[in-house]
Amino acid sequence: MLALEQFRDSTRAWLEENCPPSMRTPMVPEEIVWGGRDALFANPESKLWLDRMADKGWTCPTWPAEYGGGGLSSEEAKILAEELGRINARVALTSFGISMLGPVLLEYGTHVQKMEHIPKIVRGEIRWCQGYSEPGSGSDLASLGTKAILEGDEYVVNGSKVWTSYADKADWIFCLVRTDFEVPKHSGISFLLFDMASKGVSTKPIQLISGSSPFCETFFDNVRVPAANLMGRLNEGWSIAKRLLQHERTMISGFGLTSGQGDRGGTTSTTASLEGAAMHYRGDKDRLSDPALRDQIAQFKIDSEAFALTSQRSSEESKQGGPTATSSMLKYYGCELNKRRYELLLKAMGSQGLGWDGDEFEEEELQVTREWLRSKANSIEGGTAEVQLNIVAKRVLGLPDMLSLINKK
Amino acid sequence: MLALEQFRDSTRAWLEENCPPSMRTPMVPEEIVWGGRDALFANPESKLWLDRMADKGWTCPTWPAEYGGGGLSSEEAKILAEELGRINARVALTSFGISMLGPVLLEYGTHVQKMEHIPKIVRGEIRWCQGYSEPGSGSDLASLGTKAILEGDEYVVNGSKVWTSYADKADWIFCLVRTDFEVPKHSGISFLLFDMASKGVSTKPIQLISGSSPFCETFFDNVRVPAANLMGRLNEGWSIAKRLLQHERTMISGFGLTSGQGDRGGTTSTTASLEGAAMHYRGDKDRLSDPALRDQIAQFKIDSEAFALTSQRSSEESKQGGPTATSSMLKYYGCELNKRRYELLLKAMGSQGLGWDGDEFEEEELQVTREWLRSKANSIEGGTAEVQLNIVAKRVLGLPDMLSLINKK
Amino acid sequence: MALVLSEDQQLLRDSARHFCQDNAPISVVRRLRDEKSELGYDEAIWRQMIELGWPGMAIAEKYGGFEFGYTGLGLVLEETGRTLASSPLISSVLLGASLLSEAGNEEQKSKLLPQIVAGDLRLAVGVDEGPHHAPSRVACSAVKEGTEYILTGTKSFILDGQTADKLLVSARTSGEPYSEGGISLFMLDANAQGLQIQRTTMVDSRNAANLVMDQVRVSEDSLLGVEGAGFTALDTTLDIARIGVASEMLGSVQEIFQRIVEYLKQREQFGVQIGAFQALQHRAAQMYSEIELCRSAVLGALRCLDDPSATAKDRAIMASLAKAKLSEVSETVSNEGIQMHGGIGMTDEFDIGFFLKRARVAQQFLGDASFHRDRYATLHNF
Amino acid sequence: MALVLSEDQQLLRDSARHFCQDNAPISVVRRLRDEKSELGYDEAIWRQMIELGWPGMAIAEKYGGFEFGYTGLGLVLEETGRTLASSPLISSVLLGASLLSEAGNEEQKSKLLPQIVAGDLRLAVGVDEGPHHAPSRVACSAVKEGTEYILTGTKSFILDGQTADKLLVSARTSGEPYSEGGISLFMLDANAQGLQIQRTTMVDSRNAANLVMDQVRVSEDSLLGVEGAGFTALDTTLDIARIGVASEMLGSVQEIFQRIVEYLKQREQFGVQIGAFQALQHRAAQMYSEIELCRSAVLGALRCLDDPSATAKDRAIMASLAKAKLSEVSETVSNEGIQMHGGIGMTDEFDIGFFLKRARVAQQFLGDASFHRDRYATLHNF
Repeated sequence: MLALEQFRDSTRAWLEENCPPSMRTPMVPEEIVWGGRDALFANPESKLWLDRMADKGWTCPTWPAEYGGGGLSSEEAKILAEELGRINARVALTSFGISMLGPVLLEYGTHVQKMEHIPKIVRGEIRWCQGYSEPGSGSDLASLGTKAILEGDEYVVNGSKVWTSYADKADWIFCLVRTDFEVPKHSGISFLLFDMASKGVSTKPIQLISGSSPFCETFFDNVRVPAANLMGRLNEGWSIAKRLLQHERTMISGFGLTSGQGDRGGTTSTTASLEGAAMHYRGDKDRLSDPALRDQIAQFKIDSEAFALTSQRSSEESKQGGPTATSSMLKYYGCELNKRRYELLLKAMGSQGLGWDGDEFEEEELQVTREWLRSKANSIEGGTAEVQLNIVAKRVLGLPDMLSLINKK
Repeated sequence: MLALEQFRDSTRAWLEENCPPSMRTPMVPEEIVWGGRDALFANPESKLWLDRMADKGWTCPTWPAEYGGGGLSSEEAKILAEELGRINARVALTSFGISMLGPVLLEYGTHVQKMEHIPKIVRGEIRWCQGYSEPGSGSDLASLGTKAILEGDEYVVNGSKVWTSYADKADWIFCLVRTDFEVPKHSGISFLLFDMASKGVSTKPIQLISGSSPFCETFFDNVRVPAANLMGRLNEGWSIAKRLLQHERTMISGFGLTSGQGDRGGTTSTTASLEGAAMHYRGDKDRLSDPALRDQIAQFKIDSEAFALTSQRSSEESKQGGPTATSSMLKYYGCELNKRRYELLLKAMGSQGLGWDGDEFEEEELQVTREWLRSKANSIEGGTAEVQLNIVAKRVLGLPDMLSLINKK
Repeated sequence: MALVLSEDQQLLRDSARHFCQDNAPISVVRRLRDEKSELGYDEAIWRQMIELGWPGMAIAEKYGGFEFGYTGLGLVLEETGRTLASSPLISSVLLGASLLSEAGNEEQKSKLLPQIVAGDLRLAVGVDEGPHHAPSRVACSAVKEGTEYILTGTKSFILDGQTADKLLVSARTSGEPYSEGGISLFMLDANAQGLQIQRTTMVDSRNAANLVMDQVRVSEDSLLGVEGAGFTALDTTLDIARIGVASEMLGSVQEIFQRIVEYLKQREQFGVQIGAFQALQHRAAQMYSEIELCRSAVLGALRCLDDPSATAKDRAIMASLAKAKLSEVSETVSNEGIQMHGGIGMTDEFDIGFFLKRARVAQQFLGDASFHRDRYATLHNF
Repeated sequence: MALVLSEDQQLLRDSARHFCQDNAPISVVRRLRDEKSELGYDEAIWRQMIELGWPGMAIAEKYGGFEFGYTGLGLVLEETGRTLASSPLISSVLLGASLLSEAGNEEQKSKLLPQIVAGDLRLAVGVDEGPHHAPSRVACSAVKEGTEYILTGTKSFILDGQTADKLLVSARTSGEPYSEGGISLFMLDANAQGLQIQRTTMVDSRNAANLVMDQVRVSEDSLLGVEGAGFTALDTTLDIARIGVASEMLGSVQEIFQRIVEYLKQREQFGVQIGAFQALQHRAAQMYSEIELCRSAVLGALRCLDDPSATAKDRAIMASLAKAKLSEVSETVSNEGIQMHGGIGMTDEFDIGFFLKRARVAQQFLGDASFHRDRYATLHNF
């Protein structure tokens, strides 16, 4: 324990000295640091902060120091997180390389691949995107058709991906491709890494019902990828893909959590809490005057609070090694909560929650409309609500699978 | 039209003369006339009324006069119903022979069978019960195992039935039996009529969660049935069974309808309407003081009224020969409404709606508890809610059937 | 009161359906939105609707109308809901002409109603003064001075408020906000002095406006009906409009559902059509049931409007029933429209999002489900 | 505040589970019902519970208890909920002992609490006076006369009211019904003159009573706490009891769900296990999710009771949260318990109906979901 206390002291001292003042203020969306070759730093202190954290490997505290990570034990990482929290330090680097690719790269990649990619992820030098979904594949991810055919020491990739977040801003892609066409669909998939600057790669942003979005369609037209960029074994990419999805699911179920307290980002605005908005837009003072809405908001807040407690319990149980409520349940419920939240917010705001543009609405009101529309995707992306319920039914409750039952006959 | 007006006049005059005074008062449960060999008449005028109606065949107004029915056209039957309604005349005879067996017997029976059974149904001389469900068969009715094996000119019946309403009071049974064991399950079923007084028939009443019930288990131990009692063709009983189920479904969906007006049988008691009960048990005068319950009751009444309009529309459309909302949808929704009604009634009544026995509750309150429990079966009997939704999905919406899709592959 | 359509009514509905599909498909809404149309509807299509006689559907013959009843107008609105065809039918006819009919004197009616039928006059009606529907919450004041009234206050969420020739508004000549007595109805020229009309851009891309009246002077001829006794006519008008909007919502809900069912049959996942998955089947069957109830509720409400023996309270009950039910089901079905289409449903390129956007505005307009359940309960004395 | 159980707590839960399964299975409830037991619980089983120390679980050591906290008591109650084991734990311990602890003076506590721990004294608490929970709606009056109080009025729905040795009741010494001030707490002997106790037979077969006080005289020593200031202690006690009842409901809900899942795996229809049907799978998965939330809500609420830094308001919020959530989910799950078992679930021979019957009584007891959502909103200032 002494060593840990020393670590805490030295960390605190280092942060005191190295975390720039503006990095101790709440994050604003424009200043989120995504890194990459063309990284933009709206605030110069963001770059300073990233570089200092990256020098220590603390953008990825528990990753091996050998590859540029922090090399911290989980106890040390916890202390680091606490100390960062103590001074409200901003996240130095937001990246799919850290949250999605890194963990599986460390597990499945070769030493050479790790040496090449991990340090750049840690330092935010390369920005990654995910090439999973394809037009028409939907929940049946394994039905993908993007082909990679080996010609000499290169794969030639043809096909297209969809829902590629920030594909137009990413430097590299981790991509599921079909490398065997004769076997059952899950068996012929491989996991390929390649440069988005390669000849034959193009992207097109997707407009959503809520307006512009980070999502793209991505097209591969005879893209040539070195064979050494295959990660894991040939035709065994599906198990890597599934592992990576678990990370994504855990990330997305956070949606519900932030809605847990009924807050939209902790602002003090009129739309920050449901009950506040409902009272504001009705001119109520002490008590919400629409009793049916009041009951619905109370029910929502009860569910949100119970959900937040469940997330906490699940994380504590998993630390204890005991049984955990699955990530699928959290993903399902969290997303449903967030959608409910926005429907209630619309009811709270009346016609002021239905603006699209123009001066007759506050900026904040217009944002609610867009967020409401955007929330509809929560139960589709990262595995639909239906898929999560299937997983709970089969994996948690042990109910039989109709398709395989029938096949058994 | 003149003939119809004459019919109305003569009917009115006949009713005026022949409907006894006590038969023009609201029915009380103890005086419902079920007929049968051991028919009981708590009120002697009930017998008089039955006999007079049966003499004219008006217990079954549209059935052929040849078999003792009224032989009326549908226009005449409508007038009869109107005139009966005008004086609030009681139903002279309640019988599964009329509501279930009769229609299919007229369609599928031989002349000899009709001559034997229909007049006794019309006159209420024989009381029928239905032998369909078996222990374990549930929604998969065709999985039945009661066997009928031909020996000489008799079938020997072995097996058991369950949920046989009033089996302990019935004289005859119409019964689904398996007569071929080698073919797919729907194909080997026959429709058999036999006397419940036959040797080897025994019954045992079923206690429900709501208390005693008309349902029985019925056992057949080497029951010998004349081969002539087969109705329809051998091994083709399933189509008769299905036709009969349609009649049953239409009857049961009426549950929702009676709940449509929020009334329990048109009484003027405190529990007759949801809002009345809710206000009474809270001591409210002008306005229900629990606003969340008020909203739920309003929602229920809106749904009930819309459902009643839908039943009306469906019946008008079917008369017009146009497309009709199916009986499955009405059965499903009506039963769900009735269950909702009782849950709301419990909320309205608080602890006074949870009595089981004793002087601390009004008779009427105790009855609510039992009816609430009984309502839980609405979505199970006569085809479960799940089966009705399956039927809507496949027959009305034309969605594919998973089992047959897979088999096609 | 029969709940089946007559042959004439069926013919009307079929012709309205073909017209909307052929001439006013959803691509028109998309174009209007992308062009940031000021009108919020297509003038040429509206002219065609006028030629088809739609504005005069429920107006008496002596005012140039066709007396085809509100059932006829409702059927037309239902079909516009299927393709989200916007037009002044709701603002100018359902609200404007109805309010004139209910509250106006003979002179006002015989002068103006024929113009509406002919498409020469567009009205808009201003009722609410805040983000939630509350027709008795009138703070706008009208003070009499000689032969004029001076109007001051604001109105919000006025459908087609910016493009109307005349505006009908409620204002208080006496009483406190929320009291039904003391509300009077006035007709203003769109270009009256002191009147500011500000267009809002809402999520459904239709035209709605906020209005500021700063000492607007109107002559006493502009009063509709009796001073201080305007609420009854207003509320009856609102009931007519609520039922009409419910008709439009019914069309949208049916269209979304039809698209869902088609998609369930066509889309394959895991080697089978997704419509074979029982969880989706049951959700679809439940929506089907609810939509059947919606159809009956709307038809029952329209019949009630056309039933001369129905009382104002009967109409009020049916209006709140229909608007509450449709608002509730519209929310469920429009959300399922996205969810069951999956990712593609979220893209702007696909049409289903337009239905979602219109659904919420229609839900709120003239009272949401919660408002109408409360009103329904009050009308039933509980 | 950790949301995982300590090793001691897990051991306690496991031993309580085994005890209930082995000694107090559902067949006991059936027997008590069929025998029309006056007690409503089994005396021998209750004696065993006393030996296990359950009544003293949350009582301070100096009063003979074991200071294992409310979390411990909650775990025990949860297990009794799995087999519907009835006992005076709720009436005498959760309500009675807590009210003594909260409101009693040192003398009352040191005399009576040890008797409760030892099983020598059984208390019951009378709060409500009508069919709906409303602890501030006190019309019962207590008038001081010399060194005595004279109590007049009625109380209803008193759990184990007929078999208790002493009754604790709220009565008004001043103020109007619904005002929290002026409520005082009294302890009456069960055989006090003027006291009529009438057992009710409710659907869950437990013992509950109505009480009529006709000029019941008690000495001023029988007052708990300060005259007119009893509501705070009463409300805190009710919060403890609400959380305890929610724990019991949690046990029942989990048991029903477990039986459902087992049945789905075992029962075959149309040639496959019915658990393979996706519509049932999704309903089961949704129930699973809700039950996970229930588990967290109850555990969070129990922790809050045991947390010395928690305020009365914190407890009130957690109590209303837990009772509202459990009441809601209990209704859904108990209904699904019948529906998913089909016809057999409707028979009295099968056990699932007992859970349904107990569920509704527990839902109503000390406030239903609607009551607690209203309270939760008020506690959050909206």
